[in-house]
Amino acid sequence: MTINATGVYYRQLNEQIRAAFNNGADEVVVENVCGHRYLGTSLRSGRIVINGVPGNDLGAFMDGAEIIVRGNAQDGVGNTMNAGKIVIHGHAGDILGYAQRGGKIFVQDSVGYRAGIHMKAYHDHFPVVVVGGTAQDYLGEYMAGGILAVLNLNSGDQLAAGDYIGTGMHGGVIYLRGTVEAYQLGQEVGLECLEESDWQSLGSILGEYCTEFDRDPAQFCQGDFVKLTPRSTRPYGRLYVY
Amino acid sequence: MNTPSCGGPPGKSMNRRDRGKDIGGCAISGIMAENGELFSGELVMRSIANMRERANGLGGGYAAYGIYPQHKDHYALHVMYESGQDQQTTEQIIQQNCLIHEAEPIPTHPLHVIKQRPLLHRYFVTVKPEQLERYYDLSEDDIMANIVMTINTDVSGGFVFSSGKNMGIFKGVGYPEDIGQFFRVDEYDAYIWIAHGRYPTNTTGWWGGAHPFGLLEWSVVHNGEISSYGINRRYLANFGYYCTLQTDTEVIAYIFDLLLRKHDLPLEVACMAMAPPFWAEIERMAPEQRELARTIRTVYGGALLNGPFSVVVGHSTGMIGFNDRIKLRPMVAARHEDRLYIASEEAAITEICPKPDVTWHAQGGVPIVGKLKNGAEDSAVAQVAG
Amino acid sequence: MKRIKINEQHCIGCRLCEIHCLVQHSKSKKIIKAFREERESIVPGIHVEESGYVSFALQCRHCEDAPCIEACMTGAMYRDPETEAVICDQDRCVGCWMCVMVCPVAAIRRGPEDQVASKCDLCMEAEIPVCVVNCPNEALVYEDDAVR
Amino acid sequence: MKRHPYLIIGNSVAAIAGVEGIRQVDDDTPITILAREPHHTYSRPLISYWLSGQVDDGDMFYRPEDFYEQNRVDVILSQEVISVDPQNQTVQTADGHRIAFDKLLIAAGGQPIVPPDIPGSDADGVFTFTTWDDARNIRDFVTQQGVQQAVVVGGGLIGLKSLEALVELGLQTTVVELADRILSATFDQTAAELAQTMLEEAGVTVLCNNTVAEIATEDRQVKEAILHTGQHISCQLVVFAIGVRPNIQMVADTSIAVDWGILVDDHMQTSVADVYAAGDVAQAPALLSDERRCIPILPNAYRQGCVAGQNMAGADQLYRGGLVMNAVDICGLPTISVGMTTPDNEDCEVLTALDEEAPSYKKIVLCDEKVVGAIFVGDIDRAGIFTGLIKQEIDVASCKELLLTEDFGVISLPTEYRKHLVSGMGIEV
Amino acid sequence: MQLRKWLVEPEFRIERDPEKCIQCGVCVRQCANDVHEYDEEEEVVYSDSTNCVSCHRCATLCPTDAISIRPFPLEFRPNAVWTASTLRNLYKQADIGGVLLTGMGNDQDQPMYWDRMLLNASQVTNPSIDPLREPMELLTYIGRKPDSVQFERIAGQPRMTTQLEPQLQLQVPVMFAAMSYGSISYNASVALAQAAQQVGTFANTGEGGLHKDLREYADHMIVQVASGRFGVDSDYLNTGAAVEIKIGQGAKPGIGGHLPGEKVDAAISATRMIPEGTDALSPAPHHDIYSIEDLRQLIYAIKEAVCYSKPILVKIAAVHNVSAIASGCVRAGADVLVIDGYRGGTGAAPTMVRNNVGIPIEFALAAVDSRLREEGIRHQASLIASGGIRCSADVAKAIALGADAVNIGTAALVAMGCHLCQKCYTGKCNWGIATQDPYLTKRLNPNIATRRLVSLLESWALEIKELMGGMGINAVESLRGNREHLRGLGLTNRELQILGIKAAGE
Repeated sequence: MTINATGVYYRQLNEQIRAAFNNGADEVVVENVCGHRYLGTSLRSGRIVINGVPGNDLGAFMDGAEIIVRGNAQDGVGNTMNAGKIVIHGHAGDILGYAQRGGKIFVQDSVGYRAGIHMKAYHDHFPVVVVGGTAQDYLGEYMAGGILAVLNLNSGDQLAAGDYIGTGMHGGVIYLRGTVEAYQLGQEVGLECLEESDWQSLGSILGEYCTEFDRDPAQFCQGDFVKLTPRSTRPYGRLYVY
Repeated sequence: MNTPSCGGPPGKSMNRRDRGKDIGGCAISGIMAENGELFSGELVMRSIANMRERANGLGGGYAAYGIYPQHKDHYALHVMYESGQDQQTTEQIIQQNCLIHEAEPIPTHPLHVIKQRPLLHRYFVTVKPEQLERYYDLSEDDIMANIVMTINTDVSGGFVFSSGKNMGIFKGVGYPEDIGQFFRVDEYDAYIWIAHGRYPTNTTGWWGGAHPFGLLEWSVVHNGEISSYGINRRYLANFGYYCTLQTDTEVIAYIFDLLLRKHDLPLEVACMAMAPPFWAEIERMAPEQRELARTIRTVYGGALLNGPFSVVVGHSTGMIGFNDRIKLRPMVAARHEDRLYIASEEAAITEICPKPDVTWHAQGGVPIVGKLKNGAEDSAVAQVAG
Repeated sequence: MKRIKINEQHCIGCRLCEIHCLVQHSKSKKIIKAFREERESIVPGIHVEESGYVSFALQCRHCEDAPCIEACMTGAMYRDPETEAVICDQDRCVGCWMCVMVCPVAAIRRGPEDQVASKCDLCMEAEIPVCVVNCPNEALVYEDDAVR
Repeated sequence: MKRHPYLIIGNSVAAIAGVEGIRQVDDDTPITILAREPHHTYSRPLISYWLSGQVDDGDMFYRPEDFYEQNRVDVILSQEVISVDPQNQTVQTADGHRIAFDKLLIAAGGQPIVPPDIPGSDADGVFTFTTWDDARNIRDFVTQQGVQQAVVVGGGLIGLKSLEALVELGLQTTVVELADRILSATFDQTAAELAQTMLEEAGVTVLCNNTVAEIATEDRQVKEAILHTGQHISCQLVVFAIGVRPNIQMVADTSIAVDWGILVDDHMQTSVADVYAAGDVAQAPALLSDERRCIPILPNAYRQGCVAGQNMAGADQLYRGGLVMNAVDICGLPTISVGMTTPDNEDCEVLTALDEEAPSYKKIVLCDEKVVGAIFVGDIDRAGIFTGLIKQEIDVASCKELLLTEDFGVISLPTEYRKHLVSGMGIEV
Repeated sequence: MQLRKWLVEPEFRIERDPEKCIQCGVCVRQCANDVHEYDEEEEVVYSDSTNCVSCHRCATLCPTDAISIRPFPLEFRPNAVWTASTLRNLYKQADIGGVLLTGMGNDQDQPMYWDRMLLNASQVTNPSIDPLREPMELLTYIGRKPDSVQFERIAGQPRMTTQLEPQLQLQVPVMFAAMSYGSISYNASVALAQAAQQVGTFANTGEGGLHKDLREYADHMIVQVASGRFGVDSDYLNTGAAVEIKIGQGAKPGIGGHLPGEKVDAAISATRMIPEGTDALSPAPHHDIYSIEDLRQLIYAIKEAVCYSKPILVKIAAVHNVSAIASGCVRAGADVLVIDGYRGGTGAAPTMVRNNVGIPIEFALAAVDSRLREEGIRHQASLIASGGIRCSADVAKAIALGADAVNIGTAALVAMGCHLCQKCYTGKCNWGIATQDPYLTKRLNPNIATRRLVSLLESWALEIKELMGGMGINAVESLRGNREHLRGLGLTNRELQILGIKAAGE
């Protein structure tokens, strides 16, 4: 079913979307979205196709649904998301995937600051974020689990991510395509080459990315990527006097 | 206008600075003709005089509704001044904001037991059209209330003690029957009369602090003390009411004004806000009533009047007798034909109405309501005109 | 009947129950004296079992079909008709250890100098057994088994 | 003829348990006991303690003096039943009375075995050791004849307890055991050796793989025992303690089925309705075995009697099966053996711990991760736990390595079992 | 390996009365710091005071009262500037390096303003009310209130059209402060939840998630969302009675929380939804809140997630311009504002922060209440005061200053047995409260702890009723914000002014 968001406040829009799914819809297409916040909050199932620019906290606490954005997204995509999938055919703003515990977020182009901050995995929850373009500073801060991949596809010589990558990181893994300078890394992160097992898990994620955005997976090769992992699961274990 | 209407210099009667909250015991009496029939203040004077033991000569007063039919569309401002200077300042404020249709000293009768009286004047006014335009978001009542607040807050020696239409408050330091004589209350005819004899305990009493307390059409006489005064006052401040008199009676009038005029609550609901049922009672109510009571209590906690009190509240179309919810102060009511009587003691009613149709003791938190019958107000006016 | 319920998850292994049981069954009933002079001659009717952080204080369960009563050849082991507690009359016990053999929780011990059986008597002389009274964490609760 | 609603033959543990079982269900219907012996109910196992003087007359009684009155039992002493007529529901006594019953409990116990083919076995000074009267006779004989030496035939439980009493009386004693060790029915070689050492330290001569072939007499008085091997042992007293045979003559040739003892089902009822049997006379279902067995030990007798009594009074109580077990204090060395202690089954696993100094010996027999037997010598404090494990057939795989440790206890057991025991109020055994 | 701490003398000394000690070993078994030791050869208990934290566990359980604990008698040369604690801290840091850590609330000798405010009582003119005889109402609804209640008149009959926004009903205006499962033991969490349910108030999960076994108490639990978002998912938000966004904490304003990995066992891991053994890092800022409108964004994200069915609390630390912040929070949509004063407790805080950052709750509360009233938005959010509420008089004073209710943390812990040894962060709480060690957590029987918490709240309720009765007030709403019933003692004019109260005698 289709909902026209023009002139509808986000609270009512969200009510309409929830009602549509409660009434058995599998997919809701929302037209003319322009800054409507919290779309898909807490949703467990169904698929929302958004035409336009959704507002902040898209898919917050989302728990299994799927969101396709045909356009760019703003800040806070997938805030504390638990499960599901968000695909953005464009770029996204800051704090994408904050405290994301599960599900996948695919961004065709670039993302802003603090993407993947506090991402964490638990049991069968395993969050994945793939950014097609570049990420700005503070990528993967306090990251505690999951996979963050930045593919640096559109930017020529630019570095895949900004500074302070992985500060406070104590779990999970970040894959960056291209080079990383030492000064870019937070103290708690170690830089490595990919092993075969890495390439396998990254490969399937890249495959999914390519399917979503109609790209050629053959353009990626293992040697183009570097891997960032935490040096310790207890980054601040020795900070205090007892 | 600069001279007091009777002998003796105005003095400390107006000094209200640095006073604590007034605390006192009192006598109250109210009579209403629900058919709008006007009757002389002599009746209520006799009633209140019957309860002389309850007063100590430090305050008495009356409110009367229907006394200014010729000015029934004008606010009747009763103002007391400490000095001519105060009068000037005050009148400036009034003139800035109002059209003064008539101004005069309040007629009084010299009485040697009445001492240290202030200058007493009355003005019949309406708010200037340009002010109404300027404050388009406020009603005339709101603007008038603000003017009264301004005078009472900003002018240390000027005090508006009555500001309703077609009604007036007369009060001062003395026994109520003396105050009545002083203000020549027996010469006025009204359809509601409310009287008060005061027994303040911790202040010597001042003219403005006597009861009834009034704001716009509201007048309140009160026996007891409001323990919740501190929060009632702060609650009212949220809505632009600033209590200047440090008397708990003041908050009662404001709360009535807020709940009935501004929030447009039904009278019973407003009384419920001020003296709500206990939570345990609320639990036992039918669902709809319970939801109402719960909501009112939850929202209007700041309006709950706590502590021992009995009040009689007058307004243009009625009179309300009202007790705290555990009935710590006395109140008796009676009806005879179209008249409703409310008093602290039954004798104060039988004094003036020996054989009422029915007499009853008030129930805590349950208002006793007198209402003008349909068309009665017009008939009251018509009587005078006739 | 009123029995002592053992809450394993609340036992903190302090052994105050053993200490107070010993005192209660001493002659002096004074803790310091009992420990100084009688410690060797008293076998408490309650024993704390410990394994890692798990512990509990175990005493006679006063079973309904008490196997120790059935196995006792002298009649020393009997059920008190009033309290329904299983009591060992040490004057009649000859130390055959049949009761030890059949007690599934090993709550009966060879008593002082290994002569006669010794076990919990639910502190017949006290209103509430002292182990219960002195358990700081209510790991032992004295309650009617109707509560069960 | 007066009919007796509940008639019990016998006056020992099974009979008393029968009374107590009936009374758990039925408060007032009268009960009648027919007892062969002249005594108020007394404890048979106490006779060795009585003989040694450890227990005096007053402490021999199994139940308080007012037991019969309290339980409304009509007890008829010195009245031996010689036959039971299940068809007519009557019993016949030795002095010719016929007594009718509604429900009958046969708790007639057993008869000590005296080999008839041993010359001299009818001499003065030859005794068995099962009743108080046996003990009295021995004591009188010892006192009157100034007995110095005694031979006990049989190194089983009764033999050893009689030995101990005789040693207490100051006699020089010898025990002759046919098997290769004493207590062979329940002890393995190691345990038996520890026990034998204790006996020997107490002055007892232990002769195994041997038996008395003849009792030499003089004036019908015992002079010496002549063993199979030809050895002569001078003695004035011989006690036969080679076993007990159930008293089943009274039901011979009736419809009541018998084997070694009277066969009963798991309600302790014989093959004839309303006729029950319990105690040493009964051959009842047994734990760890598919066959019914006579296990003549006190705890079984009590349980059987109690179950029989409850069922006679209308309850539906199950007898879960007897278990071979024994607690014996051998000259100050406490021992306990339970269940299958010397397995013939290849699949059984045996855990042992031996400390000869202490002395202390523990043996646990496991079959399919369940305990089926155990021996404790010296340190017996926790033996009861194993009895429970055997009865409840608990899988102990999770705590197997703890079974023999010093601090093994209820806490070492599987949590579920522990919860049942510890958090539950009482334990059904 | 623990190295010998040079220059650090013991803080306490164990004194064992040899006349009384029966060598029973209870103290040995009760000390998680290995202070007492039983020497089997000599059959004697020895004590080594070095590690004693003066938690009193051994002394409390000693059956003969043979143990007493005193401050170590060796004193530094008196010096008002370089005090003993200053010197000890210096030695410790010189030894090991790192940030000084402490547990529980600020213990510095700074003025207690509660103690400098006095409550009123009625005499004659306004009678006291007898709380034993007359109804005395403490019931409090927490949540956003409308300006007024609306009615429509159908055929002259008024019918209420206002529907209240979600409220929390408190039988006693005292809630349990946020204490996470992880910082406190499971048993302590259970006790708080059970007590809240029994009394009719609320416990608070803190940022540690909601243990699955605590879901049965969820209608008396407030679930917290902090920057780490531990255990936060849609279910969690929808399970609690209300959701609290933690912005700050009085004990350590501007500082986050670290639950060390060694405390993250299986159950905590499941509750927080993080892998076992990893640090649970919860930095001070929410990374999606860098301005007040971001707070609004999160508040409404949560309101959307719970379909506007639950009140949203915002908890802030009492800091210098708290009233402006509070106003912002209320305008951002907070239905309840929790203000945590600088005496608030914590499991672990940097000592310097705890002792030097923030302001007393008394001032913060007074300022916020006044500010919100000035702005006419006081009714839009309920105010909860927390941080060092020690007794029912503190509660009554807080309410009179303007709080709707208070939160108690330390007082609740003390009710459960805490002896304020301030070593929560070591995980060796001998009272089984601030620990995850299964040997120690057993020491807190949740049923006992529940009973004690219930008793505490019930006795406070009685006392508050007594105090109210004395003031001639029989409903708590008449005490709330009623500063007429407070007078200051020994306060400067400026302090009186901020507190909005008169001086005693006025």
